[in-house]
Amino acid sequence: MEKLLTEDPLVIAGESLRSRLISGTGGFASFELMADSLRASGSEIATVALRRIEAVPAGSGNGRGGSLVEVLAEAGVRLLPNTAGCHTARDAVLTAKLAREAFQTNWVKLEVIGDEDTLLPDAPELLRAAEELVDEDFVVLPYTSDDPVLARRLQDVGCAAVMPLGAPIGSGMGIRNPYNIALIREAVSVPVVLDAGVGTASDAAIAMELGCDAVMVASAISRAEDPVMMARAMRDAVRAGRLARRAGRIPRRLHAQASTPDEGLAQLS
Amino acid sequence: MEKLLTEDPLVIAGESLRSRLISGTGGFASFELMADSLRASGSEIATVALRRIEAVPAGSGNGRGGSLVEVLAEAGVRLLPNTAGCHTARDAVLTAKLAREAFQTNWVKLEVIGDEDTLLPDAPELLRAAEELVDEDFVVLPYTSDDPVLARRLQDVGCAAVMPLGAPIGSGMGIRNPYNIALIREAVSVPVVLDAGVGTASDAAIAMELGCDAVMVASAISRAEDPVMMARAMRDAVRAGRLARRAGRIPRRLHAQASTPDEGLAQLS
Amino acid sequence: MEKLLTEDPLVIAGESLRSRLISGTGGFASFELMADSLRASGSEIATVALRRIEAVPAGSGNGRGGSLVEVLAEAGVRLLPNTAGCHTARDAVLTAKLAREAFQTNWVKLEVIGDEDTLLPDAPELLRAAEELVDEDFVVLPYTSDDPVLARRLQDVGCAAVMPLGAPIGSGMGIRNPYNIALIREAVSVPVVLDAGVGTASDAAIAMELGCDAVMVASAISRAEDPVMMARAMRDAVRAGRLARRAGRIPRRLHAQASTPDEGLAQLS
Amino acid sequence: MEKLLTEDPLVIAGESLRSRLISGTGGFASFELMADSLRASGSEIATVALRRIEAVPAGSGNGRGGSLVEVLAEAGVRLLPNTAGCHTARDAVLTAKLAREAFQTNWVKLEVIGDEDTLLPDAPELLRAAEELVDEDFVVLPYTSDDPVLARRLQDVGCAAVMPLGAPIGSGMGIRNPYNIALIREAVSVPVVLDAGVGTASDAAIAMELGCDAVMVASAISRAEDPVMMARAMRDAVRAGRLARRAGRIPRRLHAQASTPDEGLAQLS
Amino acid sequence: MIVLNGARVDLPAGASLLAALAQIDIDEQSTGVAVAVDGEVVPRTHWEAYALRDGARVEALTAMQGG
Amino acid sequence: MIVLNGARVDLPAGASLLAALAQIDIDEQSTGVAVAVDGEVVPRTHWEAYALRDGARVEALTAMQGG
Amino acid sequence: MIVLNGARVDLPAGASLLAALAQIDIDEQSTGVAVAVDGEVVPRTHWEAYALRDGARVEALTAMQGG
Amino acid sequence: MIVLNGARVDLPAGASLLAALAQIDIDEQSTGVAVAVDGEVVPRTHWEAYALRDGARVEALTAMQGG
Repeated sequence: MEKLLTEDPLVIAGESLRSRLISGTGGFASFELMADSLRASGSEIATVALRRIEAVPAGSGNGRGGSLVEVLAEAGVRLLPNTAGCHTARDAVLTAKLAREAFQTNWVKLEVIGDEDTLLPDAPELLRAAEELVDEDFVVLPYTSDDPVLARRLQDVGCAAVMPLGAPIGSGMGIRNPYNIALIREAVSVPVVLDAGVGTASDAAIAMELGCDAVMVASAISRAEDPVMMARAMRDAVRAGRLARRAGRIPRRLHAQASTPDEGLAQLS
Repeated sequence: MEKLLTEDPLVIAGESLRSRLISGTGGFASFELMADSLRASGSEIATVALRRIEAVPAGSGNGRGGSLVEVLAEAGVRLLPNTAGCHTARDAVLTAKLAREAFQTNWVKLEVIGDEDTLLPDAPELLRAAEELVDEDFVVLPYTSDDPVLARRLQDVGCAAVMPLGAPIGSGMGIRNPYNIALIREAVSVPVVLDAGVGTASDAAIAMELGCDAVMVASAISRAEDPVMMARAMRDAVRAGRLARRAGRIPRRLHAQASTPDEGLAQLS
Repeated sequence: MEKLLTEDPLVIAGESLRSRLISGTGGFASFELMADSLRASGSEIATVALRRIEAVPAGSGNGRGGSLVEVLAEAGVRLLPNTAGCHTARDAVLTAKLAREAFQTNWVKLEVIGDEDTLLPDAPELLRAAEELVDEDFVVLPYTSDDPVLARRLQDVGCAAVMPLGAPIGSGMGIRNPYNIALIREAVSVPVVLDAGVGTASDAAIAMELGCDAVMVASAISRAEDPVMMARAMRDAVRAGRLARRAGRIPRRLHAQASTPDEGLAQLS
Repeated sequence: MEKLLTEDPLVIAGESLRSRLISGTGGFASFELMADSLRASGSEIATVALRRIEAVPAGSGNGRGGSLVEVLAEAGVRLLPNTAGCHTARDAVLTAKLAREAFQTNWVKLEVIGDEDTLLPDAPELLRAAEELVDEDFVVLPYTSDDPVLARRLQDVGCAAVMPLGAPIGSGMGIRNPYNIALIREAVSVPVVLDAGVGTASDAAIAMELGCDAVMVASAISRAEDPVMMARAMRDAVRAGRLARRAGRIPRRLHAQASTPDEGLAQLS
Repeated sequence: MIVLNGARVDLPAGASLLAALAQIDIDEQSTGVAVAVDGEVVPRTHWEAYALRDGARVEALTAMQGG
Repeated sequence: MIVLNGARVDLPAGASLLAALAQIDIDEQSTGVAVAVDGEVVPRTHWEAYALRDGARVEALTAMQGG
Repeated sequence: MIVLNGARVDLPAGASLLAALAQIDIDEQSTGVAVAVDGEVVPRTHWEAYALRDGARVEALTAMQGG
Repeated sequence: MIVLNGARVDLPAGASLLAALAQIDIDEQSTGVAVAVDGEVVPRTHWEAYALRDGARVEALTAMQGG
């Protein structure tokens, strides 16, 4: 497979990646489980959030984000900061700037949430924040709804990729509206990364078959009964879906088409 | 993965197999493409049909089934003869006996077709043929509908596995009724091999996630634009679906569940 | 609507019916609620089961099936006895004969159950019982799986209609495999009555749109929070689905087609 | 039904309506067919577009919108002008004002299109136009995507109802994402009118079962083979879906639940 | 002794089916009722003449609400 | 010269909107009609008094069957 | 005359199955082949001894790509 | 008095941001950390020179596991 994947890299903002699976870091029972899962997933990028530093006994490095950053560095993944928890363009932009300061990366997974129950994005605020961050030279990967028009607008303001949701974050419902994902694939030329909703391996494969360039998975791995095994499953599923998309599937038909021809059929009775 | 798969073998009639993907041999443009696809798929078993020998110029081995058998042997797969084209228990039983004579195997993929348009099985004839072949010491793998009661009856008469269809042969429609496949998984203890209907990689992954022990793929590989690449996709998809089943997926929920907790969220405005 | 429905009657075994909704009588909280629901549904046929007479204080007519028969007669529906609870052809045939004796009707809804969990039919036993009852001059309406081949066999042995399931009895899952219902519609010329699985009104409409000639509804009405209102809903839904089938629906397309043409569009800016 | 429906009116902006089906007027082969279909549908509201007047021979009233207005008045429906064809808030607002001038109604179905292929709305422009029209005392019914957050924002700026799409206009694909329609129902308190995507009767019933207060149908009626019959089907389907929603459907379950109890089952063998 | 709807019932030797059915208030006028003895239908016109063997299994059935 | 529904129409200087609309048989009695000049609605009560500037863009709209 | 894979073949009376199979270049060394006469399997060890009746229906089968 | 990550902290007038951060064991060598004062990012190179106004709102953030 190595050969194959280097033949078929994912390119975002000029950076070439071998893995088409982006992992989240939330929801793991331990740093160790997180690190093992990340290795098993083959991911080269992992998302992190920004939160307040808690005062800790002097000297001890515990609970320090620093240690998380170190663990991720050891796991060989690059950080993709997100703006999770932001409800306005203003907060999201400031959070992105703090992340750039903290991690020396101008990449950001832009989240502007519009509703607490569904954690769905707020379209107008998202578009406003994206525009502003692009002006500030960020590489913006917006978490967006599955609206093809909004995806196009986000590309038009300069986003490096779009990250439409398949279903609400953590719902595990898979891709509720595959038609819209297919329409987004038609509507934009930047990479499409399916984000949110993946519940199991086949969901990731379907995303790739629909034409997504990559898949982001968080809870489906970290909250699975066996996160490391699910990480392997996701790695294989993304690979399978990508290969299937490129291989050109057979058409769907209502009736059967024999895979064994009748020519030469014996007359036995 | 090697390690993993030897940990988790597929066992049919006491035989242990490392691959959970069974391939068909029909529909390939050439023996070479067939052999390359079989290797790429990792399959250890491939189905063949029985047809009349055509008279050929003496000496030439062309068109001889012999050469097909040799190609498959070189590709390292064992033969699983089918009874494709049979419409009665009588014909299917005789065909199975001829296959045993020709290939020295008592394994048979039992097909008794009830309708030309859909190539769906004929339940009563299928059950009759299965019973008779079990009495004749065959290892019977029946191609059956997705009817859980029929699957149970087939197990009860001694079939070594059941091969329910996901959708009509060659239709590429995937698994039209996942509930029935799940009910079959509950209804029988013998291996369940999803047969017919797989159109692309995610269909194979879904079958495994539903609890199937293996997947049979024919046209979806041989008639794909790039059969070798699709064979790779199917190999990875079966692996992904099996791992996901074992890893224990997260539950589905209508609303969202944050993968990034709000604790420590900054007050930026 | 009167005019319309007399224009488009349902004909089973030469009998012409104005309603395409057949109701069950099980699961109602009271005879009164049952009668009101039957009237609201517009059904002309209602199924009943046969069970042992319980000894009761002399004189009292309570608990007597007789009273059920009378209530149904008052509600203006004809009885359709079923063979619910039978697991063999032999029991089903005897039950049908007892029903003929008890209710002076040679119509029977034939049920031969193969599994307690799913209450799915046993294909070979069902076919055997159907054949025997047709020979005994019964009008046989078999409750069958959604297997098009079995439906065809049932027609071939002389059944007056076929009653394929949409989903297991009482599951309320709707039509799990619409493709098979459409294939059954193609496979037989006798009336197709969708039986079992209907959970709400749209399920009944979908059945009719798929080409079913009628729909049988039991639990979806009797166990609804408001059975009389749900009976009305089912009446309207069956009518709607039938009309829609006859009216010829528009094709499905991935993209949009304007319902408002652009010709004459103003240039406002 | 009359009694029932007056018991359960649809109220938009204080106006009480007996029909929960809103019809489009585009795509009919003739004014006569349009009028007959509107009558058959029972609709009390029909949408119209605004287009340029074409010069015609003096005296002749042909091709005059006037005549369309008269035909609709005779059919007993009130006009709901739309802003079809507008791609900016500015154009949509001006079109709404022209409609108010032409038809003396302050109701408007607000459409701001973002993409020609899918005719999907442009979220930020739509929200801007809605806000402006509410300030100008319009009763605004916005055609929106199935985004629950956007629906909430539209309610918050004062829209009298929201009209989420089930699928692209004229696609006949039904409701591609029923989860989002259910989430919109939870997210807003104003009436939810399912707009666009309905292809056949069951789609309209499903919309009502999901909790929509009404359904808008255009091409599915006007482009059906028999528009008048399809209009009847839609009328009945909307009624059926509404009744089913109110009646309280049974839960879905994987396994069966007998509608005929086993108590008193005979021992026949 | 016979078995009527699963319950043992003591009857004089050679008692008629009609006599047995009387135990559960069934007679030839009862509507919506059918009877099988030892797995065979016995039409109501034969109930009086039908002499039950010792141990006969009688099933007397009627309509019940059902699917 | 003005532009009426996209077509150039020659009119005497300072002609009224009402005069322009007469070209397409519209007058103050016409029902179901609305008019915008240069992107602003002009109520019918102003048609007669409204003097069109040279090059004015007039849109005269009416109802058409639609979604 | 016999029928070999659906085609009429003229053979001397009492010819052996082996002789018939020679028509299509099949002998006891051929691999992946099986033969039925009049609906019954004939093991290759019997081909030489098996005398074909006049009109015998011979099916000689081999592997073909399939399902 | 300033507010550091939501908690009131008493500091001498004109104390530096660096002094405030010391309360939570952060200094210019700390990795994976960023700081905003009153809604504006303050680069670590300015922490020492930055004199906090009374009531300044300081947010000191670092990486946390997330979506």
